[in-house]
Amino acid sequence: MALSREQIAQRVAQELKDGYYVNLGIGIPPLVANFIPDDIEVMLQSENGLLGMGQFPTEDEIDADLINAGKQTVTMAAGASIFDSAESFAMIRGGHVDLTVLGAFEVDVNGNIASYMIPGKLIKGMGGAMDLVAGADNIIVTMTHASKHGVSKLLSNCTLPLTGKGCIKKVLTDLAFIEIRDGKFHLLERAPGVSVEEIIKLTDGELVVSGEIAEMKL
Amino acid sequence: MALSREQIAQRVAQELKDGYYVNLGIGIPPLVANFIPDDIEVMLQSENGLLGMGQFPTEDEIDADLINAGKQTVTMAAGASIFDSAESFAMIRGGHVDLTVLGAFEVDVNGNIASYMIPGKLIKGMGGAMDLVAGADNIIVTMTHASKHGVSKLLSNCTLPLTGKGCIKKVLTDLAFIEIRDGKFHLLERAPGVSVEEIIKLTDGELVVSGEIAEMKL
Amino acid sequence: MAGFDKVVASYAEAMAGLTDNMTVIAGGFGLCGIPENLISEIERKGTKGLTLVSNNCGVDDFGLGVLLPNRQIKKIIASYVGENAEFERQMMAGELEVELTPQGTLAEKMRAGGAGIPAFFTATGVGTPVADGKEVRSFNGRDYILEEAIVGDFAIIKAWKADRYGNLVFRKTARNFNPLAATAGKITVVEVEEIVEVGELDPDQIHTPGIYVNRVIQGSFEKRIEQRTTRPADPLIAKGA
Amino acid sequence: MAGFDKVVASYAEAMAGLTDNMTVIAGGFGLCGIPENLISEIERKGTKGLTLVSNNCGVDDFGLGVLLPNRQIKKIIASYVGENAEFERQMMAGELEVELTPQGTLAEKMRAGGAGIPAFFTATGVGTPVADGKEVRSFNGRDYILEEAIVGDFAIIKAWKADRYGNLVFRKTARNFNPLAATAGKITVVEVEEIVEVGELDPDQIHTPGIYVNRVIQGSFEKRIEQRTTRPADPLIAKGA
Repeated sequence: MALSREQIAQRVAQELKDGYYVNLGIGIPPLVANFIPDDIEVMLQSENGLLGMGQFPTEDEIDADLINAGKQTVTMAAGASIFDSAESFAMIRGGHVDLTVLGAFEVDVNGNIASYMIPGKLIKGMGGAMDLVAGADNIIVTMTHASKHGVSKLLSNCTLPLTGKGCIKKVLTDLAFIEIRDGKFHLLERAPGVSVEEIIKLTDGELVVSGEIAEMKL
Repeated sequence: MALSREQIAQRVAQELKDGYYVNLGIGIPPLVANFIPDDIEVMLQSENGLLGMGQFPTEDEIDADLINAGKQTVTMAAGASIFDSAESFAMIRGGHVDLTVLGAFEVDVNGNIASYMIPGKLIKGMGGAMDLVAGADNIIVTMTHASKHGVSKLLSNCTLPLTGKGCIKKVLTDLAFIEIRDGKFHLLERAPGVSVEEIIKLTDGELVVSGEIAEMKL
Repeated sequence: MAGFDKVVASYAEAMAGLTDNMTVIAGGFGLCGIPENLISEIERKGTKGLTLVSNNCGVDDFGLGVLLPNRQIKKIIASYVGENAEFERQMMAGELEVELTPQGTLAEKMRAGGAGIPAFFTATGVGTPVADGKEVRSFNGRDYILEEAIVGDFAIIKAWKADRYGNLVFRKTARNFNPLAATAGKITVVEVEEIVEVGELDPDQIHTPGIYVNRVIQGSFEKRIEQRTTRPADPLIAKGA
Repeated sequence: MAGFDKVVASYAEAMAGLTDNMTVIAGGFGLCGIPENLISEIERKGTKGLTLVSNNCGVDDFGLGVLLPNRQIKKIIASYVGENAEFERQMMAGELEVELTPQGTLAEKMRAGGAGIPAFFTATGVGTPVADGKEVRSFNGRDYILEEAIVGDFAIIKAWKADRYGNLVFRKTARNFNPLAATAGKITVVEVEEIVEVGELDPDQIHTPGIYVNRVIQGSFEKRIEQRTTRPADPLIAKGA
């Protein structure tokens, strides 16, 4: 069965390593924070100028001056630091963030990503996404594998305006964990109960299935 | 008679205006701080990262962590701020400093300045001088008009490697206050007791003497 | 002797000199750390044809959004917009020019504007619509695009505390774009929650030195919250307890 | 679980991995805010062929100058050098390569290196020997030269306080190049006067966030003064009294 949003976040969390500085985008990615393994420490970077994002505040703790990049009220974890937007993107652009997790509308076999604009429909802007995909070496895209109508979001070529070119290497969908390499998708894991055939059917770009594909462990 | 170093500083101080942020180089320029008129306020910027440089410390106040760009121990004035070197030169390069006073080996009629290197002899480096002359709109160069041997330092063309090109408009020497404009030196004032003829004799580049030249008031 | 005293008494005085068709850079991220009252003063003045540079454009009735109904904004340079209906209407109708700029590039453009850096290269936006018409150059085997600095006729800033010299301290994530915008205005106007005595701010802890600031005014702020997210107060529910 | 604990116990551990021919960026201005003991450790290790990036090169027996007698430095990128005899001798003899870089450009090159900006334009140095071989381009009618970023294999930093996560606070003008150098090292090593508990540093007042820092060590410092300038202690002599 396809993974829930929480399960996607749960699987992403397995990619976290002790001492990682991580930027979580909006949508599914923030849920990753709920599944950080107990035996590791991770610091969350929020591109509006906070390193060491904590949990949501209690009603009493709410502070209008303390929000995350999703404009949600948050708290600071111990050891947090605050900085301006140029410093924040110096961190991001300079490659100091160890892992970035963000959503997308489409990715393709060349590692291109489209996530910020649907011409004529959705023109809200890229926010920090273009900087994040250009600056990070280690990015995981989280998305549904296909639209409700069964149209694949893993393409030969992105059809929407790009957020970044050739920068995505890992995609975690509700059906599969996929690596992008040599101009192809490579199936690494499948969601529990989801068949390789189903994934092939819903993947538009070339998909390499090599040997036995294990189910994800959640 | 030629101005003393103190008198040069005294005359420069007359160019200060209330509310000016000023960077004083090494050599004669720091002496300007001793002649700030009582009825105006000026803040001194030191390019190693201090805005609001105060007077020298007493023995008890000496702090190895608090120096100026000449590496002298200093204090902070009220309202001072500390910043890193990139921020300091953002101020300088961005044109936020109102007046820069610095020394030179040579200036020429095109506003070129040579102040940092005598090939084969003195190769200590430009420090912040190149940034200061490129960043400031309002610069006063202080220097002796000629060498001990009577060789002019106000030239048609600088002979030494340049610190900056076309950026100097005002020069105060021990003999004269000179403006650089339209590819010529223009004599504005002469030192008390110094004749126009003397100044002409010791000025190598074209010097315009228009009408009566007043003596400086010190 | 005025010296370095930058405190002004009224919002009219704070925004004096702002005229039609100027470029205004505004601090703030979403509704956090925005110069609420300086924006209101622009609304009151009715200045038109403005080019606004700001990460966002407020919401319908708050923040920069209040400048939309009277069509005061000609163009906006921002990274994320459209949190309000009037904005989308004007944009779709072609009444409002929108230049979408990646957030990090926007921040760097402001910093560059203040720091006398006319242009810089960045990998952000390579191969995307943002790169259209821009020079692409390779350094160490990777492609970068050339982005130019932004300078504003005015910069409008919200800080937490200021002294009369214009030294500023920001609070938590209300800092965001404010220190950068402060450097990039020909005239930089700051509104603050509190004006303290000169000497009260620790020189080591001043975020924006007064050299960048032209006017300071003390205001009171609504500080509207966009996404009020909370957790239960019961500490037993907190993770690990 | 090491987590974010960056404190190391020895200087040998602090500089582990430094090998011949690496590039090292050092904080400090003159002898102020220099990583004294990290420099001594490099001297002790005897690492050779180093390219050093630092505003200055110390004096004969202190600061980076101690790396000269054993010819550990192949090249230095600095704005102001030659405060010591051995430096001048090696430079004049062509044994030491010196790349003079304007101070502001040097600071910006470090910042750019840390911030993923491969190159930027500046008016500093136009028409001077610094511009030799560099692209000149006009923006808004003024000429600028293109300068490239600097990244170091190591950055060696002196801060005042750190917590175990590597968050740093600097003191007075000992800040100078340190925060910039800290961003530009592949491995950034910081020595501090005091290590405080995590949470003790106010998040609003951290100068360098720990994300830039790999190792932290507590040291003791001589803090030599280059120009000991004083005024008489008698307050009656002070101006205006």
